Amino acid sequence: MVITPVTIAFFIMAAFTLGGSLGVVTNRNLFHAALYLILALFGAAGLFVLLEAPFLAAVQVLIYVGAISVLIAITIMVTRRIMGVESANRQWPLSALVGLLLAATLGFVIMDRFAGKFPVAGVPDDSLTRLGMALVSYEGMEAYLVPFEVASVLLLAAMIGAIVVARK
Amino acid sequence: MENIGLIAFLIPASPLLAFFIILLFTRHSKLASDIVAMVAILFTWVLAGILLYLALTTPHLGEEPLTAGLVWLPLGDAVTDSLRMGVLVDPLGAVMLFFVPLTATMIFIYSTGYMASGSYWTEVTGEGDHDAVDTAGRKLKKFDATAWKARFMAFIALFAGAMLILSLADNLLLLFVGWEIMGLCSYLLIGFWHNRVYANQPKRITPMLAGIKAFMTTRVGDMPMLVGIAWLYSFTGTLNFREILYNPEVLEGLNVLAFPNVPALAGVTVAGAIGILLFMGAIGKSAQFPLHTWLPDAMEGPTPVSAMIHAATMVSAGVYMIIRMFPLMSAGWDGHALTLPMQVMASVGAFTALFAATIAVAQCDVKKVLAYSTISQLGYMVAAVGIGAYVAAAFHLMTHAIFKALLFMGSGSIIHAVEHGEEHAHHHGHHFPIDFDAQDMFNMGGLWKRIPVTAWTFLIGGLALSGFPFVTAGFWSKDEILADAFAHNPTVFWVLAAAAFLTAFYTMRQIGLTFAGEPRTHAAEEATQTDWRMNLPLVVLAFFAVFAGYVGVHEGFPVLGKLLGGNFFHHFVGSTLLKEPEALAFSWAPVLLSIGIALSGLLIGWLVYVRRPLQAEDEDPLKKVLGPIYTLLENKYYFDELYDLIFVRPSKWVSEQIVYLLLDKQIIDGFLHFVARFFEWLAFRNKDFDTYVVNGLGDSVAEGIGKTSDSFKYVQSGRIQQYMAIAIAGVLMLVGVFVWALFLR
Amino acid sequence: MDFVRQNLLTLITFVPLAGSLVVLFLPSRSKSLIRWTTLLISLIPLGLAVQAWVWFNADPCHDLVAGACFEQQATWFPLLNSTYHVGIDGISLTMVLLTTLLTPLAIIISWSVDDRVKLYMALFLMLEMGMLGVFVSLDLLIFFVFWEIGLVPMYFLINIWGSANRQYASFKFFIYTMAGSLGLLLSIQLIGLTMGTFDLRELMVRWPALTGKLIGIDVNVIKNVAFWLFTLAFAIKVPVWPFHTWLPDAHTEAPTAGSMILAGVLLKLGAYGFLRLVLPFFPQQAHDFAPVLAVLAMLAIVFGALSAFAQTDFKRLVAYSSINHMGFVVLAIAAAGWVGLGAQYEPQSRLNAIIAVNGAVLQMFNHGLSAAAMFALVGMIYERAHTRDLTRLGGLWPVAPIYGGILLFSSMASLGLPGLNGFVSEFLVVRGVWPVGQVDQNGTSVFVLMVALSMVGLLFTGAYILKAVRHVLHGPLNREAVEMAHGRSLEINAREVIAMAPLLVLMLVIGVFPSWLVEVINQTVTKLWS
Amino acid sequence: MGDIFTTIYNFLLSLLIGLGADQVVADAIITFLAAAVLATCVLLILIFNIWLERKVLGRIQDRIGPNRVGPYGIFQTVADLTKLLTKEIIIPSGADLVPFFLAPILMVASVILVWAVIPFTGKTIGTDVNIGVLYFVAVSSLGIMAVLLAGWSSNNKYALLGAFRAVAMLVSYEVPMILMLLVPVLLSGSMRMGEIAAAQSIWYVFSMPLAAFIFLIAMTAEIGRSPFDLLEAESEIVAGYQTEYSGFAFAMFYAAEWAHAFTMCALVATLFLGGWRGPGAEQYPTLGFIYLAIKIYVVYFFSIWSRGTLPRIRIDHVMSFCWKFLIPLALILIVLTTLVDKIAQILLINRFPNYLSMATPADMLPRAGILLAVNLVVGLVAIGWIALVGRRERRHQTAAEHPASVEAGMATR
Amino acid sequence: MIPLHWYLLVAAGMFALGVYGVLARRNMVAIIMSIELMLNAVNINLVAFWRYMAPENLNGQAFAIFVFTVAAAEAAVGLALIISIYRARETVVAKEIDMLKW
Repeated sequence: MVITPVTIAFFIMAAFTLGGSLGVVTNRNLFHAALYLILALFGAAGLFVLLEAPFLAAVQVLIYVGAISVLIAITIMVTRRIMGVESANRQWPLSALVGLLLAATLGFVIMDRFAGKFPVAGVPDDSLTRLGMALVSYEGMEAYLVPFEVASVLLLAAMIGAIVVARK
Repeated sequence: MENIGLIAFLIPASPLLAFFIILLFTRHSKLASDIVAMVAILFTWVLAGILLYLALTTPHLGEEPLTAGLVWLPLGDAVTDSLRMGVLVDPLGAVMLFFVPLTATMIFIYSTGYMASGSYWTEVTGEGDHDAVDTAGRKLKKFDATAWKARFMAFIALFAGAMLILSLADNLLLLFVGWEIMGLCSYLLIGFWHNRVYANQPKRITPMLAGIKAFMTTRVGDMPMLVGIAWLYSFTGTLNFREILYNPEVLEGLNVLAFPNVPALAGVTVAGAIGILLFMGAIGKSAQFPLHTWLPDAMEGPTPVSAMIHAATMVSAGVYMIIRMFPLMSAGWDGHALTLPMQVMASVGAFTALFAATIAVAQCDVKKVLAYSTISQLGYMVAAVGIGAYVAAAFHLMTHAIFKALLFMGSGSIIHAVEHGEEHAHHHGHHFPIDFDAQDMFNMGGLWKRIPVTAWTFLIGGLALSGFPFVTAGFWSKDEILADAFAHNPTVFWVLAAAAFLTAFYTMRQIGLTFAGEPRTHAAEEATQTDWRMNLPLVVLAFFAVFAGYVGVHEGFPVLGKLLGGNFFHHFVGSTLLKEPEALAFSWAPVLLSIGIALSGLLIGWLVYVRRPLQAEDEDPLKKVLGPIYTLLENKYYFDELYDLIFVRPSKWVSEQIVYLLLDKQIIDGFLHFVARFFEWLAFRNKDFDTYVVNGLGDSVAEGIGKTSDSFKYVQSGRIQQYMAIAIAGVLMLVGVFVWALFLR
Repeated sequence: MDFVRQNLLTLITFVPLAGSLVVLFLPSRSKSLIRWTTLLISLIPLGLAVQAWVWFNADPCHDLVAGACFEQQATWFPLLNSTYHVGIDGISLTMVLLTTLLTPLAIIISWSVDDRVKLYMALFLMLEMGMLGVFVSLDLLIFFVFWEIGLVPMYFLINIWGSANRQYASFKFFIYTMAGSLGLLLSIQLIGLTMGTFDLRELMVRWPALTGKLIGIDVNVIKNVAFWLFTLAFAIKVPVWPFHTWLPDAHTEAPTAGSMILAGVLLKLGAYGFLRLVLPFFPQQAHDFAPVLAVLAMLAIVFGALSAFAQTDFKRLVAYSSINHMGFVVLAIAAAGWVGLGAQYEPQSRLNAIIAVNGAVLQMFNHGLSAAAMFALVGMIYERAHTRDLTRLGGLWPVAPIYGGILLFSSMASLGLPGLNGFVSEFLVVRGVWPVGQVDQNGTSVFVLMVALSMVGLLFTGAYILKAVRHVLHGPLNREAVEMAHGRSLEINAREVIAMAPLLVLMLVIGVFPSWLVEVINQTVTKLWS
Repeated sequence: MGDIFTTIYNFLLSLLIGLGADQVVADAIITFLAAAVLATCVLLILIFNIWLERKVLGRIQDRIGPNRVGPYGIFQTVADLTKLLTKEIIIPSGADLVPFFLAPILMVASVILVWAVIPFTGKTIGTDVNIGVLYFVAVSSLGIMAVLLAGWSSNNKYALLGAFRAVAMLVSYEVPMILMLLVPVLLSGSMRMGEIAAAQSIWYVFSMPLAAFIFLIAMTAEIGRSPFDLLEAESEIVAGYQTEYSGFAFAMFYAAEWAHAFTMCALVATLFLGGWRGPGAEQYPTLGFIYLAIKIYVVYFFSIWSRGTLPRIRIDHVMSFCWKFLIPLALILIVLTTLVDKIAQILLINRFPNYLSMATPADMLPRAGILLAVNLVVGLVAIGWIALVGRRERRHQTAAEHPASVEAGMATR
Repeated sequence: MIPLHWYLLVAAGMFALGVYGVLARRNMVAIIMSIELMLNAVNINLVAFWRYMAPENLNGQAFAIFVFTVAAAEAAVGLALIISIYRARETVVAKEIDMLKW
């Protein structure tokens, strides 16, 4: 195994991700948990960058950090009266077991099937343009117009729904 | 003659229009209604006059009558099969056109006066105030009918319109239309004071019931007539008078056997059968025996106008119809052996004439006497048609209409005067019983001086009715019938002669009881002459009652025959027929006999009732003479009771008990309910099966499942995380299985 | 206008349905809005029907087989070869006119309904759709569908807005009619599946000509059975004695407007079925069984009249009068069946049949007018005096002169007074039926006897009408009735007068000058019998 | 003569490789170095900027401004800075320590990170990622997070309230800003900052003046300057989310704020004013750096100008102005622009074969003219509409406050 | 270069932690955060597979974008629901919202 800046970056990002995730699920202070979430998500964005998907990384930061995390933070602030109670419920051992089992299973499968694979080819230069085209084209190999529109409608519905639910 | 159609259509249209105008717009105002009606009837009269003039100046009116028409019902092939409606003015129609508008106009004038005021007793039910109680315990209240009276003019306008339709109709269906509308009018007018009751006279028929009786009784005759019309129509393909009656081929065609397969009716020809069916209508309308009972009761109508309508005009319609249909009735008549319808008419007519006259003798109601005399006189005419005296019947129809109208109006005038007298007497403090009957002749007497105009005109009318020789119209017409009967059918002649004697007698009895002697009540004492609107028609009609007869004086009659221009009426009306009937040779015997009969009847009446006038509380002298027969006559041979027993009650009983309750309710509905019950029973058995077998099985399974699931229900904690944990654990197990299967094995 | 003309019948039929949906979406609290909306909607089919009348007269099409007016055909049930096929001839047009006329009037009368107005009005419009559908359909299956559709709203109208005994009446009405419909459905299926089509025009030509054996049974036997199943269904609907007992109950218990439509239109469905289906489909059977039908018709006339005479309930009396009047229609149909469709009979006999059927159709129209008017009038007095018991009414004429006049007028139309509409049709029926059978046999026939006997019924028509008029209007005033009105005037109001006026005018117009109507009927009938 | 930045890069690279470093490692070291230099420069230039702003504000408000420390008071800022850095950082009780200190760092970081994608010359750019614009948006959202953290962790209700307010406003104004960011992206067909700058043969401010204007407004709100200086509105919520900060932490907020303003001005200059473009900049890239600096300061001057002259707007007005006017307007503008541009392209492509080309001003002219027309029309309509609405609103307000006078006025009228 | 399974293992760990969080956290906001973690893990997987298995084909990225969309929608609605529930019930503890009705 060769240590390169990329590998270092990967480890840092992986540490961010997993550490952040651990913080999210264990931290008693919910606000801190949210901060850990941001950390984890940053880590994920970093992984995206390492995977040569900068667009997704930017979107990740924009949506998760810029929007969802802010929302979560605000929600936590609005409902802060329950701060400081126990973080986990009574079934946490079971949950932990389930999580571990899951991790084990997944790890087993991954190691069994995907261990040691490397990229087959480089990322094409025009991938971003193609991605944009794919989202608005309705024929060809990469035609995502319909899902795209559905997703738009979903967002609209979610927006209206959120407004309707949360107002009063 | 382009305008003939328009004129003829306008004649009935104008009163009909008045009917609608009054009912729709002016019914709240008596005065306005009077004016509308008067304008309408005068307009009609003028038009009728024009038309009559046209008809009289048309040469050979019989061959070429004035007609106009249009397609009324397009049936089948529109050109040949359609039913046409139109007007026809032939000589017979012209006669109608003469006296119908005349009498109608007089009636209108008279009514405006007669209906000026009035009130009567009506019954009230339930809680509330009342003015009197009669012996039967009915609560009575004075009902002021003033507000109600405007529509009276509407009804008689409708009546006049209908009568004019009937007179001008060129086909049997249109005639029937007028006929039935008059039936409705009679019903409405007889029942005009529908809420009137007679205190202390519970047995006396009320106007409401009288109206229904009139309508239903005539309807009994109308139904066969409708069948007759349908039959005639289907047989000849037309209903037009001219096409049937003026057409020898059609008449010949009608003269075939109607029921060759039915032994009992083997000899009846189609013409005969139709004739009898039509005559049944006339029986009802003209109140011939056995359907005569409605006419006297019709006198419950507003005194005396509607009664006059029934007596003078409407009832004439029946006779008019059989005169009109005479060619059909007499189809196959060779001048000797009477056809079946003629036989029936002759016998029914003659019998009715005598029968009604006998009843009239014992009546004490001033209008009932006249009613029965009307029946009797109509019997004359029917009998005349029956023996083939076509012209004579038409002649008597005309004169009788005039003088009977005069008599009824006179009687109305009398009653009016007595009613006023009663009111006066009431004001002067005399106490009157609530059941005072202003129509009872025994409550009158001595009216000669108090109501002279009425008295004189009534006398003229009475004499005309009795056939007072030479100076009255009735004499001439009645004489012609008697002469015809004398020549052709002695039996009929003697029956009619007997009736004529009785007629003269009861006429004199009526005059005597009414006018002669001293007043028998305060009401009669206080009676005063009524206003001009009621007197004018009397005078006019009295004039015609005297002079109308001179148009039909026999050519052979000494002096007068030549003087009056040779029996104009006979030739004129006779030309209506295909073959003008030959005038009989003049014969003295029937003339003298009829003069003698009339005079003797009058004389006896004078002796009994005028020479020694009755005093108050006196009984009818006839009662002593006739004894139980008087009671029988007074009760009209108990025909009402008889009919009630054999027709009215059974039909009610049958319809209620048999048809409705037994058939509908018990048998049919019972069957239905039985079926329903059966299926219900079946359904319940099925339900039992379901409950105990099917459900039992199902329930036990369900219960088992329920009990089992009871123990599982705690899984349903509502905690989402628990669910998810279980679900994910399950998934993991599955994944584990897969992993084992795919990788480990 | 072209669009209207091409889709005229569809529009006429389904505008009420659309209207009922519209009404359902109105707020239930604004009753006035609902009423007005319903009224305006129901005026649309009327306007279209009048327009249809105009177009029809300009370009008549009296021969259904050759081509009905305003025909429209669309795929509906290809599997069964059933199509949405509509079209009208003179007979249907008359009935459509009657239906579309009566519905708005009934709605005006329904103004006084205050309970669940929205549902009521919606059901009413649906009812109109069902009835119109029956009259315009040229496909047996469509015919049946509409036939049944009409039943449902009526059931609810009676069941929800009826008077005291409404449960029983509505149930009886529904089950009874349903029982008849079952046989109808069975034979419709039989015919349709045998012939491979439900199209009326095709069946009219092909079905009567069918001979031989069918599923191993002689066709004539099948035809006989089918004839009786048809006849039973229609006889119940008309109704013919002895299938009539649902009618007095249903009519008496139904709300006023419901009775109007029930008597005015629904009964005509049965008679229309006879004319449209039974006679063309089963000429031989109609001939064979005509005497039976005639006897039943006569019994309906006589017993209907007698039963009516026996009533003390005003509305029940009027209900029985419907049996009496519809008996004439059936009598004419029986006679026409005897004569038979087609050219094998001589012209005179055909003319009789034509006149009889003319009379029948006209009688249907006339009875629609007069029965609707009578029921409306009964409803008006019931609304005010809260009783229909004739013994508790009386002497109301001076209290309610307008009402009295209208009642008398309608009564006389119902009684068959010449000059008003009823007489014309009754005369035509009597005239048409009387000679039927004579020409062939040269002598008396059962029809002569039936006509003669039905005259007894006609006599009692007079009797019960006068009884009703007497007990309501005439005689001393019954203060009970006035007291039960609780201070409300017994006189009818302007709205009701407006509702009655078209009926009264039509009664008079048809009585005086019927040719405009008879001409349309006559040409169609003449085509049918030639 | 080459580009000065390229020259430095080559020198350093050869130096490091000469020292025995790997190519990759050397690249990484140089990148870090460059980033550090850039960040430092950005922060250092604030010292000048603050002085400049105070001086200009002083002139606008008819005073002299800083004038004691150094010539023309040019060292005033240095003095202030020294004071701030030496002051104690007061930690409020109950504060959440980690976020409390994380917030200013994040705040500064969010601003500095933007500079990574600003093209200084045609060839010099921190990292010319193909999603430059998106990167800017993503990074600037960190600032919002920082505000929230600051507000929350201070355990002070004014701070929290201020944070909420700030977040609401920032999130709101992000919408029109992003929409208007799309305009250069659409026109140039790229999200690369370099390409966007290079595509402006005619500056987008000339072809899309309304878009530039909207962006300017949104930008002003984003950097929390008057008239949108509600983030700290000292008269209402003491000082907003920074209430509890002092000393060095406060200095960082302070610096971040100024840096933010400056950064945004740089962005405007790049996106709408052609960035480094100018006469001769292609041949001599260093010239482009100077052009960029001039343009940034021009925009910055406008920013100061508006700060000095406009009063603060009420928070509800700020929000409704954004949601009810600015966003709809931006939407309409962008949709209309796209539509018209597309239609014009179809119609005019035969007449002007180079319609889509951005190579020379002559090529761009037809397209720029059409877009300008659309912008002007939309702008005029929007102004007319807002004037109408404003007049009605004022009338209602007057009517509510002085009903009598309105009546009287109407009577006299 | 980094082999594929590293990414996958990171994602798997993130996912497993997310699962644990969803199952074990009391606070609903925390549950939502955990869900976000899981979604992100999925995204990492998608992108990693794209990069390593089929960089020519952009389906992996497109899928990731839709996952973002769903995540955003889910967060918006979920948080709105939480606020709404909190207003009505004064609690955001998942365990206490177990009446299975509103």
